[in-house]
Amino acid sequence: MSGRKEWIAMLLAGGQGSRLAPLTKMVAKPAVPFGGRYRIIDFTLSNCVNSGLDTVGVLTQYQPHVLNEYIGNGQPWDLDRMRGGVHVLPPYERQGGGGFYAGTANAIYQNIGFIERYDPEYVVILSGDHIYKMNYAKMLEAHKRQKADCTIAVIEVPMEEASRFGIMNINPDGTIYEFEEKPAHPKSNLASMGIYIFGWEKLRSYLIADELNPSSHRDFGKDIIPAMLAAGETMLAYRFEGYWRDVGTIDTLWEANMDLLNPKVPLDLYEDDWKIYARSPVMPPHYIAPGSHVQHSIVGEGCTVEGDVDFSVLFSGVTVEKGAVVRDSIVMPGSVIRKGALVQYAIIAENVEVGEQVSIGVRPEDCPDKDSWGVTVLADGVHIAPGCTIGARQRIEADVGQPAGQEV
Amino acid sequence: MSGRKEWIAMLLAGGQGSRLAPLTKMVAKPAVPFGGRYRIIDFTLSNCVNSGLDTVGVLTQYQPHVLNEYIGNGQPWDLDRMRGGVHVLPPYERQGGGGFYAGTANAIYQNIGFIERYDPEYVVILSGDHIYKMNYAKMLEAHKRQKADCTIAVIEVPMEEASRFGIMNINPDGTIYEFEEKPAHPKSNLASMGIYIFGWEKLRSYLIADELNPSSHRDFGKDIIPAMLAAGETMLAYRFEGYWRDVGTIDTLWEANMDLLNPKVPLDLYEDDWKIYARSPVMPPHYIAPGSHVQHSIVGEGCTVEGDVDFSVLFSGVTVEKGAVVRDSIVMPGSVIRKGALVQYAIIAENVEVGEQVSIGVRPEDCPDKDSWGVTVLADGVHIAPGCTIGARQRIEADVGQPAGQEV
Amino acid sequence: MLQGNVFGIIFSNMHDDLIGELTQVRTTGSIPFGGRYRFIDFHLSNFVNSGITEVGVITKMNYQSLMDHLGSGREWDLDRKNGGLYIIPPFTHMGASLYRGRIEALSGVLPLVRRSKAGYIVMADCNVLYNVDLTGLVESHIASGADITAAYSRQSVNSHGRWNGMTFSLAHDSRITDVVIGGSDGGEVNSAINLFVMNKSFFLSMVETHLSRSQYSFKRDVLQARRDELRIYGYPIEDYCVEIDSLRGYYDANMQLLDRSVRDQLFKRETPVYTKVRDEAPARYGLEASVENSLIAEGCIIEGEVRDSVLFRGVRVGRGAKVVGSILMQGTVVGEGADLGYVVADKDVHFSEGRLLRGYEAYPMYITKGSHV
Amino acid sequence: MLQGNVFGIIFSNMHDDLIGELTQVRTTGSIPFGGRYRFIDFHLSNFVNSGITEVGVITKMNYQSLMDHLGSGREWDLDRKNGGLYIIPPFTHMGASLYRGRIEALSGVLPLVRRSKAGYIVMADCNVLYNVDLTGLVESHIASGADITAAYSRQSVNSHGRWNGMTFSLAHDSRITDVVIGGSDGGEVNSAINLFVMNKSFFLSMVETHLSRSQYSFKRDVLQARRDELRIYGYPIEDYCVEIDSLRGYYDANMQLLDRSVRDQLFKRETPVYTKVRDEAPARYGLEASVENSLIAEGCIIEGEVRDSVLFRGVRVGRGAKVVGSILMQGTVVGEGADLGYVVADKDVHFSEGRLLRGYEAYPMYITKGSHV
Repeated sequence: MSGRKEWIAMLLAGGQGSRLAPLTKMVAKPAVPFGGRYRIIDFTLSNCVNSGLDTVGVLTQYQPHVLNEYIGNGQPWDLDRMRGGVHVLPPYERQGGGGFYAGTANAIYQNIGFIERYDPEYVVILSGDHIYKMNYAKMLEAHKRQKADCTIAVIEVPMEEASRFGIMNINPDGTIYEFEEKPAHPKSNLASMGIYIFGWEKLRSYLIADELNPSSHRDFGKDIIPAMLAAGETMLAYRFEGYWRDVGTIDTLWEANMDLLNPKVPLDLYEDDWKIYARSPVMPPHYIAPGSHVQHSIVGEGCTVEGDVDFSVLFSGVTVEKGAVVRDSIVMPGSVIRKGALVQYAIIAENVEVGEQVSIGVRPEDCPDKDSWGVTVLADGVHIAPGCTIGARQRIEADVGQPAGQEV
Repeated sequence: MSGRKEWIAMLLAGGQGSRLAPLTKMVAKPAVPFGGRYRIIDFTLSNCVNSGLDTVGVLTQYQPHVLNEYIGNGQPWDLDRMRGGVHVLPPYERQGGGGFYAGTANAIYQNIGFIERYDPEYVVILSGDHIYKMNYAKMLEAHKRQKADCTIAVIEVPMEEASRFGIMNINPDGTIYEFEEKPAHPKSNLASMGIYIFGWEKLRSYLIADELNPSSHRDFGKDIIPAMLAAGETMLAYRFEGYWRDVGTIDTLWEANMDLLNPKVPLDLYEDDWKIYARSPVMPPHYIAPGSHVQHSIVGEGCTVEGDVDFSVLFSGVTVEKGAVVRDSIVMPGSVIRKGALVQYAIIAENVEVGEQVSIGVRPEDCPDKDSWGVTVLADGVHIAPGCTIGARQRIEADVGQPAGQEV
Repeated sequence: MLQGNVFGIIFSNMHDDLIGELTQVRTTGSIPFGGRYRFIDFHLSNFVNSGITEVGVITKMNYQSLMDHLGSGREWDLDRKNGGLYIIPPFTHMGASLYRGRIEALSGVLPLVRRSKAGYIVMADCNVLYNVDLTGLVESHIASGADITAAYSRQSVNSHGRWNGMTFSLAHDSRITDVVIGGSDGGEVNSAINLFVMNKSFFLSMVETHLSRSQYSFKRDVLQARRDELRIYGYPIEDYCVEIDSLRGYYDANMQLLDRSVRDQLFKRETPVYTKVRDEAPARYGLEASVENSLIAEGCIIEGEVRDSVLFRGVRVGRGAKVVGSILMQGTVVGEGADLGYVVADKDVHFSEGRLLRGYEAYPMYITKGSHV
Repeated sequence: MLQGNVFGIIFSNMHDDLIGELTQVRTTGSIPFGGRYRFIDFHLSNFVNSGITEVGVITKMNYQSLMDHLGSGREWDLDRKNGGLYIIPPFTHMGASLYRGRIEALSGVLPLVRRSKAGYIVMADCNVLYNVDLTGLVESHIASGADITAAYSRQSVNSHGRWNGMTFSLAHDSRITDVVIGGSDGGEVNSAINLFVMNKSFFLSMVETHLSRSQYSFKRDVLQARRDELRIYGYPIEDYCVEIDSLRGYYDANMQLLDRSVRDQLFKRETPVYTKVRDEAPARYGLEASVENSLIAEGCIIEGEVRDSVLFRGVRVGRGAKVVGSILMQGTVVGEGADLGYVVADKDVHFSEGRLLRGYEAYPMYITKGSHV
C-alpha cells in the first residue's frame, strides 16, 4: 500500500454537459442519474476499482458540489484508501498561476503535482460520461506487451456513423498511423472511446510542451494525440468489444436507459463479479399495490407503485399513484406521478411533481409531424399543475400551470 | 444522524498567508506544520469535534491540494460522518456565476447551497490560523441564552497592543455597541478572535444583501458585522480566557512553537479529554543515540538524534547527526541536520538538508545590530552545502552553495 | 438531545430460543426482516437517530453473521474514534463461561460503561421492532427521577394464541406497581418492549450488586423482586411496535408491512432505518411479470407472478412461477413454473422448476437456509 | 504483485503459552512491541505491503484486546468492501468448542477461503517478527510447483539456552528432507519462521482430509508425517527475523531495536509497519532530561534519565528518576527519583517516588499490567 503506484487514473468529469440540459442545470453531467440506481460516473469508477485501479483523480470544475458530495470519501466504490483512493480535483489558485481548466490536457497539466505524489509508471485518462463495463487491466497488459507510448481504446461503430467520431486508422499490428477527428470520408470504423493509457514520463513531457504552444486547444484529441503521432511515438489501438454508449444527449441518455430493459443488450448489472457500485439511498424495499401492473421495467428502492408502469425506469423513492400510467419513460429519484396522469416518452428529473390527470409526452406513432417528435424532459423540482398537457420534445424548466400546492 | 443539524461550522482557510512566506510557498497557511506533530488547522478542527460540532466546511482556494489531501475523509479528526463530517469547499463554476472567493463573506455566500443541505439553526464561522483550545458549545449556550443574533468571541489583549486588533466596545450586559478595526485610540482591550456564531436565517439575509452592495469588500469584519451593528441586531461579545495565538507571521509562528516548551503557558497537549487530532505519520518511535543531549524540547516520531537538541521542536522523521547542535529552532518533517552543523533561532521547513559544518541563524546576543536580528527561515526542500554560513533573519528559498549531492 | 449523554446496550441473543428455526445459524439480532433489514438494524437506527452514538452489542453464540453484518458500524455512522460500536464477545477473560442471564451478560459491558462519559443507559432487546425517537423516553426518565424507566406498548393479548411477554400494572403517576411474566387475562395490556432506561450510577451498582449475589435475571431479580423498593416507571410508546416470539409472529410481522400505515410508522423518512449496503442492481420486472401487494427489494428479477409477499434482495422468480403469501429471503431462486403458497424460505433456497409447496397462513412452511427443494 | 491472488491467514494465539506473563490478558498477536506496535502489526503490514488485502485472523481466547486494536482494519487499509480483514472467533456455530490444533483452528476460515478468488494461501504466526516483501516467497512457491513452501531463517541455536523451534534439512533443490521440532545439535540451523505458502486447492483438501481424521497438528501430521509424500520446499528469508518464545526473548528482541541495522531492517521506509493511531502529543523532554541509546514513543514526558531502554506511548519519567535497560509499556508512570534497572513494565504500571527495582539483563523483572509498585 505504500511506495509508488504502478498506475493511476485521471477521470475528466469537467464538462458542463449542455447537450443534456436541463438535466445538467444543477449537476455536472457525470452526476446525472442513470439506470434506476446509479449516476453516470458510477460506471467508470466501478470499472476502475474492478480493474484493480485504486487511485483515481476526478477533475471537475462545473457544479462540483453535488459530485463532490456524491463521491465523498469514495467508500461506496471501495475507494477510501489510506494511500490512493478517489480524490475530487477542482481548479485552484497558486503562486504564479492556476485557475479554471482550459481544456482536458490543461486539466491534467494543472494536476501534475497530484499525479507525482503517487509516482506512477502509467496514467489512464478516462471520461466520466460513458456507460460500459471494461477491464482496464487488460488494456494495460496490451500496452505493456507492445511497449506502446500511448494506447487508445477503440470500438467498431457502424461505418455510416463513423464520421461522428474520432477515427483511428491502424496498421496490421494494431498501431495507429493516423487519427482523424470526425472525418467526412472515414477510412475505418474504429472510433476512439476517449480512454487512453500513457507512460507517465512521456505524457508529462507532452503536457509541458503543449502548455508552451500558444495555439493549442489544450485538448487530448486535438493536440496531445496528434503531437505524439507526428513525433512518431508508438500509438496502439486497443479494441474493445461489448456495450459502450455515450450518454451526452437527451436522446442517447433515454436510449441507454431503455437498453437496460433489453435482454439482448450485453450490459448485465446483475453480475456478481463486475458490480457497478453506487452511493445507496437509505430506503425500504419498494411496494407494488394491489391492482397495479409493472412489466418490463426497472424499479428502485422506496418506490410506491399503485398505477401501471411499462418499459420504464423508476429511480428510488418514486411514487406512481392509482390510475397513473408511466410508459417508455425515466423517472428520477423522489418524483411523484399523481392519480390518473399519463407519462410517456419522457425523462422526469428529480423531485418533480406531475399533477393529477396531467399528460406528458407523446408516442411517436401519435405524433402528426414525425420531425417534431422527441423525448420530453422535465427539469429538477418542477411542478405540473393538474390537468395540464405537455407535448413531445419539450424542455420544461419551470412550473407549469398553477403549482399543485396552491390548489384549493 | 439524519434530519437537520443544530449547528455547523464554516472554516475560512483561504488565506495565502504571504506573511508566512516562504513557508506558504507550496501549502496554504492552515497546512503549515506546528508543534512537532500538527498542522495549524488541527487545532480548529479538533476544537470542532471536541465541541460536538460534526459538520465542518473548509473554504479554501489557495494551494488546496496539500490541505485537501491532509484533511482527506476527515477520519483523523473523527469527522468522517455519513451525514456531515468535514468537506473541503473550493470555488467552482456554475451557470450564471461562481468563481474565486472575493472575500470571507463571499466565500460563505457562494456556499449557501452547502450550508442549506444541513438546514442548520446556527452557523459558526472560524478561521484556520489560530492556536487555541476552545469549547464552542459553551459559546453557543451563551448565544442562545442571550438570544443574540451574532456572538463574537473576544479575548483581552494588553492595552498597548489593542490598536493591532479589531476591538469590541461593549455594554455592561456583554452586548457590543461599537466595533473598531485597528483603532488608533482603543476604548477597550477586547479583541475579536474572528470566531462568530450567527443564526443562519439572519446571516443569510445579510450575506445576500452584502452581495448586492457594490462597494462592499465582502468581508465579515469590514462589512457584515458593521452592517448588523448599524441595523441594531443583538451582537454579543463572548469572553474567552485561555491561550490563543495568531500564527500569521514567522515571528508569531516561532513564538507559539516555543510556547509549547514553556510549562507556564496554559496550552496542554497531553490532556486526554481535549485531544488535538492530527493525521499521523507512519513511523517508528524516535531514537536518541548514546552521547546525545536532548533537553527542553519536543521530538516527533521517527527522528534520529545523535547530536544536541535544546529549546527546540523537531517534527517527525528529522535527523540530527553527530556533533550537530539545534537550539531555539523548529525543524519540520523529514529534514536532516548533518554532522557538526549549528542551527539556532531558525525555522527549517520540510525535507531540507543542512550540510556538514553549516551554521544557520544567530543568537540575539551575538547580533551586533539588534534591529537586523530575527529568526531565519529555510523553505521546503532547500539544500545548504557543507560549510556555508547563513546569518540572522534570512529567508532562504533556493539551494545555497553547491548541492550536497554533488560533493566529491 | 441525547448526543454524548447516553450509552446504548443491545442484547443480540436474548430470545434465540423463541424463534428456533431462524436462529439455528444466527443470533436473534441478525434475523432478516422486511426485505432488506436485520432485527438489530432497527435498534441501531433508533439509537443513532436519537443521538446515541456509543453502543455496546452483547453477543453470546452464533455471532459470526452478526459481526459480518455490523462490520465497523459504518452504515450506522458508528465507526468512531470516540464511542461508536462495540461488539462484546461472550467471554473476555480466561476461564469465564457463557452467561446465565441478562445481568451476567452485562458484566462484559461494565468496563465500557465505566469509561463512558454518558450519564444514562438505554438497553434494548432485538426481538421487538419499532422506529421511535428515544429522546422522550430518556427525558421522561430524567424528569420522574426514576431508578428504572421501562417502555411499554398497549397490546391485545393472545393474538397468536400464546403470551410469553412481560406486562406492567401502572399507578396514576406511571409508577409500575406490578410486573407479570407470561400470564395474562387477555384484553389490552401494558406490554413491556424490553426497552429500559437507567442512570449510569444506578446501572453500575445494580449490576455489581446482583452479580455478587449470583442473581442473573433482570426481570425476576430486579424488576419483580425489587418492585417496591425501587422507583420503576413506565413510559408508553404510541408508535407501532411488534414483538416477535415465534415463527408465526415473524411471518405476521412481515405481512403487516404490506399495510401502508405500518410501513409509514416503521420506515419514517426523517428517521430512516440503516442497514448494510449490498450493491445490488435495482429490481427488474420481465415482460410477463405480475406483482401485487408485495414488498420487493433491490436485485430481484421477477418474471412470474408475486402476490401478498415480501421478497428480499436478489430473489429470482422465473417465468410462469407463482409466489403467494410468502417470505423469500436473500438469494432465493424460484424456478420456472414453481408454485409457492405461504412459504418462509431462508437465505439461498433453490426451488426447482415446477415445484409446488403449500403452507397455511396460520402455519407457514419454513425452508432451511441453502436448501435445494 | 500478489494483489488479489493471495489469501493471508494469521494465527493470533498459537504461542500464548510460551510467553505466559505477557499473554495473561491478551493474545500473542496483541503483545506490545517496539514502543508502539503489537506483534500482529508486523504481519498485517507485511501482508498489505505485499499486496495481500484479504486476511483472516484466527483467534482463540483473550481476543477482546486484539479486536480493540484491529477495529475495522482501517490502519492497515483493510476495511474493504471486498476482502479486507476478517476476525475469526473461536467458534462459529453452536456446540463447537475451542480448537485443539492448527488444523482445527483453520476450520473456521474454510468458508472464507472457498469464497475467495485467491489462488494461494499464506499463513503466518504472530511470534516471529520480520519486515519482508512476500512476493518472492510466493513466486518461488509457484515456480517450484511445491505443495507447501516453508520460509526459514538461518539462526544460531541455543542463544537463550533452550530451543523450541522447528528446523529443516534441505536438499540442494531446497526440497525439505527432514523436519525436527525442538531438538538441535546447536550451531547454525534452518529455523522455521512459521510462514507457509500453499495453493488454495491443496490447502482446502489438506485441512479437510486431516480434520476428517482428527489429525490437528500441522507440524506433526502434515509437515513431519507427510514429508516424503508431499513436495515441501524451503525458502530462505535473508532479512532480520526474530522469534520470541519467552520473556527473555521478548526482552532481547526489544533491546535489539537499539541497534540501527535492526531498526533499518524492521522499520523500512518503503514498507512501513502500520499500527493503531492513538493521537498522542509528541514526546517532550524537560529541562533536566538525559536520554541515551533509547527508543522513545510519542506522548512520553521525560524529566529524568533514560538509558538503553524502550519507552512506549505516554510514559512519564519524573524528575531525578533513572531508567536503565528497561521496557516500559504504554502509560507507565515512573515517579520522581525512582530507579529502575532491567524492568519490563506492562501497561499502566505506576512506580512510586523513590522506588528502586532491579532485575538482571539475563532475568529482567516483569511487572504485571496496572500494578502500583
